[in-house]
Amino acid sequence: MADSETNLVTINIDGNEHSVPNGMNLVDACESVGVEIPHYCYHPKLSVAGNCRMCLVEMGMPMRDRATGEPVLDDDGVQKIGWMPKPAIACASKTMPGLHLKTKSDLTKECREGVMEFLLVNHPLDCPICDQAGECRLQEFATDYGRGFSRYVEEKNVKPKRTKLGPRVTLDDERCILCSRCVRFCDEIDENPVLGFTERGSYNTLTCFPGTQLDSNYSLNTVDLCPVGALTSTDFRFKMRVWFLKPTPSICTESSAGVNTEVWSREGVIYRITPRRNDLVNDTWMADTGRALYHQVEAENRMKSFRVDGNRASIGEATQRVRELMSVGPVAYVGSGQMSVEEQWMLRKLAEVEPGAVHFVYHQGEGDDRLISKDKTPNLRGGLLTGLLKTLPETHLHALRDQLEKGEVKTIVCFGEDLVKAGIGPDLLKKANIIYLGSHRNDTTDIARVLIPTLTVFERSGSFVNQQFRLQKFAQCVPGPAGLLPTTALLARIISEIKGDAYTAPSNPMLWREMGLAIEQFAGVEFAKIPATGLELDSSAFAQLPFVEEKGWHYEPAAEPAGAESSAH
Amino acid sequence: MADFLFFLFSALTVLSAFLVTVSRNAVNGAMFMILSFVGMACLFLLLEAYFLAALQVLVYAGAVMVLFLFIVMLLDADKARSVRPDRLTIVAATVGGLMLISGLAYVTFGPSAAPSTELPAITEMPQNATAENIPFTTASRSFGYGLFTKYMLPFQVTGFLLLIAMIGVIVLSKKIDASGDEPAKQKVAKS
Amino acid sequence: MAVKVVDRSPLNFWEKTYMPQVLGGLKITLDNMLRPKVTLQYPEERPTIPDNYRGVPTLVRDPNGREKCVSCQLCEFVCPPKAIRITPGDIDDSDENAHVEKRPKDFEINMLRCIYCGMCQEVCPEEAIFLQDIYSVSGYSREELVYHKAKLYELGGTLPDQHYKWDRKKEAEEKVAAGGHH
Amino acid sequence: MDSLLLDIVIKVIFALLFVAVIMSLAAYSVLGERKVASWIQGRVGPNRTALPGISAIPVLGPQLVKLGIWQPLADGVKFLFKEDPLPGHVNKLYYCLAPCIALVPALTTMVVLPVGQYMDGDVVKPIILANVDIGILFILAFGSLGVYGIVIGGWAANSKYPYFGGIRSSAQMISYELAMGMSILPVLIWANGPNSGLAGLSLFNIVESQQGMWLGVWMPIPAFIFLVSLYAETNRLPFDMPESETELVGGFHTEYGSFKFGLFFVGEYAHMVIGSAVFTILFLGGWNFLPDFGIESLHWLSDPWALMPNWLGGPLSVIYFIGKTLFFVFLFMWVRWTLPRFRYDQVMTLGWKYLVPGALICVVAYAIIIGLWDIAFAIDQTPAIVE
Repeated sequence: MADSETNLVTINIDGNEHSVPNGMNLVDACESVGVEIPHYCYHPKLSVAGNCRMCLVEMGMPMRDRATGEPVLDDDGVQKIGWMPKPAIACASKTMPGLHLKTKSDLTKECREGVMEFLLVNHPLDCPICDQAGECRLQEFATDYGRGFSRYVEEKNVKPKRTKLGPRVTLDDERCILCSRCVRFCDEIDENPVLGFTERGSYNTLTCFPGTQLDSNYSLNTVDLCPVGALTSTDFRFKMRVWFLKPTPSICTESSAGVNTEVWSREGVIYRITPRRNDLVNDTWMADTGRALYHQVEAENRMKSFRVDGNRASIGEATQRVRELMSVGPVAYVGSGQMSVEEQWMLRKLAEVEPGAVHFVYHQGEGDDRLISKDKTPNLRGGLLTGLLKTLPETHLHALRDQLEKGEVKTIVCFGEDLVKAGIGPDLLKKANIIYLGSHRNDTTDIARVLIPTLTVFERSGSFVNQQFRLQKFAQCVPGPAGLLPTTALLARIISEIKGDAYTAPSNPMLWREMGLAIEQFAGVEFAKIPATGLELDSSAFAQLPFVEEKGWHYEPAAEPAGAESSAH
Repeated sequence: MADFLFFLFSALTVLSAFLVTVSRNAVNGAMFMILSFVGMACLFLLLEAYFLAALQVLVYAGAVMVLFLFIVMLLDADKARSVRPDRLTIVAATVGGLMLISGLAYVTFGPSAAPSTELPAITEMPQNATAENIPFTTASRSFGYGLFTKYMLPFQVTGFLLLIAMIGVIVLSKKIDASGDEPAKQKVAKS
Repeated sequence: MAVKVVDRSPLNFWEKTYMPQVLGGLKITLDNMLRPKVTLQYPEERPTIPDNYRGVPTLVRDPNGREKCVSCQLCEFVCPPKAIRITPGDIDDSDENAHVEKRPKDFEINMLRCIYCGMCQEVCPEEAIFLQDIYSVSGYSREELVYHKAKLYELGGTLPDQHYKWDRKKEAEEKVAAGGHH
Repeated sequence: MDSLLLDIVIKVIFALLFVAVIMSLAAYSVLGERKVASWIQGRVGPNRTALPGISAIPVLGPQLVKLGIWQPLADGVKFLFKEDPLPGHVNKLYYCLAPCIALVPALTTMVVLPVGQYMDGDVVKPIILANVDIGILFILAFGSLGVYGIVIGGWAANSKYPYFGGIRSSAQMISYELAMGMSILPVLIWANGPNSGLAGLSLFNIVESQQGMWLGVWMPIPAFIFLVSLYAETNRLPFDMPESETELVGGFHTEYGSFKFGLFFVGEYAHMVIGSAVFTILFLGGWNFLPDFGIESLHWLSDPWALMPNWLGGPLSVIYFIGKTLFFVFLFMWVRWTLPRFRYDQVMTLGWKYLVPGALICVVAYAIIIGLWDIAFAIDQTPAIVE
């Protein structure tokens, strides 16, 4: 496949010549030139099953004389096309030079109508209650290619509804069209083959093998895969119709893998998170745990007001108090890998105005060798690139603790890190003035002198650098709570308060212009032009650092620059 | 009682007449002028000249001043810039005003002033009055009788004078262009 | 197009004075004055509402008393003034209508926003929402005029249902549960 | 002195009585207007307002409610209790003054309005506040002041539609005042004719002079001109240029609300009532019962009130007079709900090109006719013209 990218061949689709890579799957090839071939069972990341028969098209090759190999010409002197007598499934075919396709012929149309009719024989017509309605392939193809009426007068099959396949997936068997995408996913991608079909004919039913359940951390991908409403997310089920939801591209903050996501929201409320296809990071997959992260937006311990010494305050009072506290003695900063690159850059600017050591906490946890890495922060490498970190941080802030004990640090400006968890006892922390910028309460916020609420990843925009040193943008999905500012603006305000000059909220493009000049790896990067699939950065300067990440689906923990990757599948 | 009313209404008349001249706002001026006319009508009433009083209100306050007000409002005279009169005008106005005042003073208090005599008794129109013996009364009929008999000529002359003035105004206000033709009438869409 | 100028027919003297027309007009109004009145004394007397009248949108139940709305939110989607707001919810397994699976947890119609266009009725796949004959809506506050589910069902009542889709579904399920052919 | 004081007290009481009657007539004219409008439009009109207590009386109470008897009370109370807005852009003094100016002339004119008669011994005397010699002139003079309310109100409101209303009104009023004044000249010529003694301009004398024949009957054209001018002077349809809702929102009173608007409103109806009364006096024989065609033996027909005792004849004459007046008030409304509004240029054309010349012709014609009449029948009583 490596050379297919460069090897273009010409195929003829419905009488039009198109240039497509040689050996490419026909469904994908047609899609790449804007011709839709309807399909259910085919998925670009799964093996070809060819069982739905929806992608039937007519195929033909230019005729050659068998004996001589000479082209057979018709009366006009044009090479004849040898059409196959029966339609063939496009998903099991690959492009080859001179291939001719008919995707709109009468035969193709008839085939599709027939397939649709069979699929709809036992399919319940409960679109009004089906969560898939609006993004249902069956619904779409029924209107695009269906017959338009039903000839079926017999009773429909009754199959189990609301089967709990696993803790997060609910199955409505009546709606299943037996495309086997989910089965193949579990088998091939998840390598946890728990799903299979039982019974025969029209009683064919999707079930888990006895004694198993669909409980892998990637189970919700089957819901995304399912072309109909058979597999539904128990979390999202019956919550909101998808046509109301607005998808916004974002990045999963679960780990440094930097999974590309789409956040679906309506009127400022997030309803679900789905993976966004990025063949260089996460293909079309995503872990279940990352999908639940949106709950932090409306979490109980969310901070929504500025507080000074425990009392509600305005942002002006808070920044004023920050300035006072920062001027009493030596300052230390505790940055975070949860901060975006822009925020880390602003922190660096703050640390230049009011010098102090910058500490990070290295959040390490379990990885699964797939899309969850061992580093639990999305942007530790941003800290390295922006120059906040010279080397990899420790898991605990022992250095800072020692300084505190010696009284070498009076004020700590902390960005969302729980210092108590990071190894500094509450009694010791009370000796220092803690300025805490974060979105949620924890043990440290109880001790902090100034609390400045910040926005979650869904409420601000910016960029992260993932384990591959891939710079990826995330956009603001929902508005934040009233009165809250992005951390970049907050830091700008604190800086201007300390300097005593006028405050302007910095925009991300502005910050990127500054960073492009100041940081070698960011040279020439424009915020607006960071592609949706991310931008690979030069990581050679950090090649020797002992990152904790292990091999994942698209990641090699390379001693060599992390950009070179090999496809896992 | 009558004296008190006289002073009241004279004060009203004079004061409002004065205010007409000094008020900057043209509408205020017009309103004071109306007040002045009404005051004068009241003075006529005190003189038992009821007919004259009614005419004063009817013609001056009721018709003439409405036209004045109409024009003032139409031209939005509020916005008119105040013109400072030049020296000559001031001198001329001062001289003229002084002459008028001294003339009035002379006529009122001078040796040739009318002697302060009792006014002739004004009576009601007698019930049995006939054409021949209509006396000078407050009744409008006797007023009319005098107008059409004794003062016939002045009345006619005045009327003629007014007619000439009216024709003059019409001629002046009708714009006639150089060719001597009347400007073409603007077409009015007939509905 | 040829233009034909039609001269007005000349008026005679009386017509020029307009008096006959004025008097004719006065006669017409006098005649009207003496005619019986057509006023409907509203709160006491009510007009008869035609069947296809578009009054207040209401939610209806089927003859079994089941709420027909399955909160598909198509009405919410189609509503031009965005007067409808639905909070979807599922039906508990223990419920007798568990086979329907879904129903609105709350169904709000803001009557101040509603323009009585009837698109919700038209779009409803379950025939659960009807613009019925209620035309007089009043309240003392804005909140009061946001009708919630209970109120909407109270207004809507039960309509004779021509479609037994869900009943047939339940029957089929019961038959299978009883070991019959599925 | 006591008698003077008593005189003043009695006059004040009478004046208050007059004001009360005229104002309640105006108020009920508003109700009448609404009722007539609704009848003409096939409706019922106000029939809901109930007064606690009185409306609880069986049979009568509900009937009164049905007639809308209490509606003017409710209207008045509503005007009183509504928020009284004072727009920021208005000329405050004139804005507040205008409604008063609109109402006061209407109430002032009633001073010289005779409403009936009573017998003082053998002499017939009018029921009137001030029987002045210049009655009709007085009415014309004060009637002409009514325009100031509208003009000032329209101007003081300082916005475009009221301004248009005010401007239109002033032009219209001046134009029709002329026709109105001239149309009553034949009446005065007749009233001051030899048959009627030395009458002057007193309205009472005009009524007395109509015992033989109501002037409206043999002076139909002046009567018509007067009536049309009256409609224009009271701003009633088809002449309600100052208001003309269709083009000017509310015309001169667009910016007015609450009681100030109420004053304009009542003022218009007071004008209407007074105007109807004046028309009745000038052209419809006042309180004269029926014309007696100058026949002495039929005199009881024209003046039956004189034959009755004062306590009966006086009130009856007043009631008869009010009845005639109310018919014209009704006519005002009837016309309003029948005819459409004139265009402004039509109003001006009608006023200047038809009514004023028509009135002039009438003056000349009736002067000649009355002169000939005098020569023919009463030549010896004609005042001789001395030099």
